[in-house]
Amino acid sequence: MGSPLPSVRLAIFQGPLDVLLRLIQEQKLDITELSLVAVTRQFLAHAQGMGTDDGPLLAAFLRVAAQLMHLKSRALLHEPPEPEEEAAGLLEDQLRGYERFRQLMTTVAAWQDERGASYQRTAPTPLPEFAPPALVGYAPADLVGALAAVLEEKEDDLPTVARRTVHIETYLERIDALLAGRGRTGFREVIEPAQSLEEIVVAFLAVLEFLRLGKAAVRQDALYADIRILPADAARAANSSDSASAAPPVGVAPAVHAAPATDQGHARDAFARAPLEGG
Amino acid sequence: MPLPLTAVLEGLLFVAERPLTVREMAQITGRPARDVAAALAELKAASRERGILLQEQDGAFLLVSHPDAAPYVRALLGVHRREKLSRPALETLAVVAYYQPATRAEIERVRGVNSDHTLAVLLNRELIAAGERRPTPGRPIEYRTTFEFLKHFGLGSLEDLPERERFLAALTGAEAERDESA
Amino acid sequence: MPLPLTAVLEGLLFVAERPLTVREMAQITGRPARDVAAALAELKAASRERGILLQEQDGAFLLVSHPDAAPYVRALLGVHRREKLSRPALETLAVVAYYQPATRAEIERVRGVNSDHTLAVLLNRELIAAGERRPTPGRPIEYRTTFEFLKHFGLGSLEDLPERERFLAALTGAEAERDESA
Repeated sequence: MGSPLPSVRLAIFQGPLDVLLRLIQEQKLDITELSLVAVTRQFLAHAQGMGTDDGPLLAAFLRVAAQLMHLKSRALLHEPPEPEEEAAGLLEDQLRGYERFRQLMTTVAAWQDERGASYQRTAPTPLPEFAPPALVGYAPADLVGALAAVLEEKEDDLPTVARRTVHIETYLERIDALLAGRGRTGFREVIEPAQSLEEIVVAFLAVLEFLRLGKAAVRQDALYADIRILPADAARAANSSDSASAAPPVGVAPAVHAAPATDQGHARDAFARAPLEGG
Repeated sequence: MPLPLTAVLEGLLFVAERPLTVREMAQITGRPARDVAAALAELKAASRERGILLQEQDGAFLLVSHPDAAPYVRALLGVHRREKLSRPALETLAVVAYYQPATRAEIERVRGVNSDHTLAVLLNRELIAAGERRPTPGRPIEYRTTFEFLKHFGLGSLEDLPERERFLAALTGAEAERDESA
Repeated sequence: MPLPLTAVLEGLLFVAERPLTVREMAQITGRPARDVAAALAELKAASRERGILLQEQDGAFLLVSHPDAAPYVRALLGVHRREKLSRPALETLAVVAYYQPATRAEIERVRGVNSDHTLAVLLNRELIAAGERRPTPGRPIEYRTTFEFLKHFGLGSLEDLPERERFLAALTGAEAERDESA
């Protein structure tokens, strides 16, 4: 899945980035001790050393970085441990299994459209000479129960009752639709329907997935500016015809270069507060 | 490979709730009446050795279980009658009981699912009966509960149905909502 | 000449209100279960070119109309095109169908999202049913597809699920990967 991630040298760990993520997920390392700024700096140094237009490498890094950020923000916020603990791993699974599962689901969906249903008989079977034996134990309460069930089910059908689940597929499809519609979009537009921080993280991972698959390119012109998303082919065309312009190379987020040089402590505070403000 | 006409007709007659005329079947299948009649003759000949016979009554056709299987069929229906009603059947019965007279479309609108088969089950058990046709488009059949129904549920009359007013209000409300969302 | 067993069984299945087990049919006909099973296999093979379909799941059998006759049947009954399942519901249903018996945790592991709501929708429509509790920690409920599911898709049995092998490989693959990374 893309280029191998570089190694980092940190106070608490030395080695490849994906190993770092795994150790933290397995709670063998304390995420609160980890400096995300240091990780980012070392990665950028590595990336600049080998040329900055390696899109898949950047996407792979962003994916790991986003998960580290997510884990760290949760650690700092002292969220109660939930089954959601595995969220990062599940998202990863989703991304990996998604293409395969999607193909198969297309088969099933088409199959619902094409195949006919079977029907049972609707005619009663009269046997006049038949003496009906008694039914067993019914009470009027049975009718009340059955009717209450019918009326309750209706309420279950109401969308307001549905718990909102965040599905990465939703955002993959949304980005696809937005790109197909106007040929471009931005991260702010993508997250318009988002209702929680988790949903924004999922949307971000969806953007990364597009990047990883080489189906889109992203640009961010300034710190905190909207992340523009373009289809990969359009971005390539724009780049070759527009090479004289000062636009940064596709796939690089200059916001990272422009990040203020803070020490670890400040960075930690920033991470702790940001989710509260955003959520 | 499309289904042969004999098979299509067999499928139609299998689910039909009443005998079908050649004309009706020609209309539904979009085939000439002559072809339909020929296919029915073929089906009739083939069904002689099967458990399902094709019968002709006053120019209409219906499938029935073979008369030689009648003792077994009777035994099975006896088994069925001693069984508890399935959840869908009980639901359907409750809707008919509180709403009556109720048409199939009304029942399905409240339940939100196809109820053809469960209506047949309730008719089989004589818990409901088909009544008049309603003088509205399509002239749908109206269903009512029977005396058997009152007996089995230990009710003196329909007025003894518990919480009648409340459920009637809820049912008509449910129907209105379904109409809106449809 | 007495009616052959296949014909008797066909007659029984024709009038049955619900799926019949081999045991029930053996009891009613007074024939050994082995003979009944053999006759049913014969009936199944013979029904391939007919307008009816013999469905089977877990040793129970149900006679329904052939799926290819569905457009005509719908025209006859005046039923609308069956209500389509939403994408998430279809996804959950597919996981249960190919994986069964499946627990909620297993379904969510494959789908990667909370599936409470879609499970409730599928249970309401009786496309799946809650079965036994699995004797593992937490004693989770196992879900299986129903005859309603076979009818919805016009399938003879779960073995007729399309691309079964490929799906199963994909599903267990997803789980294996998950276990490794856990």
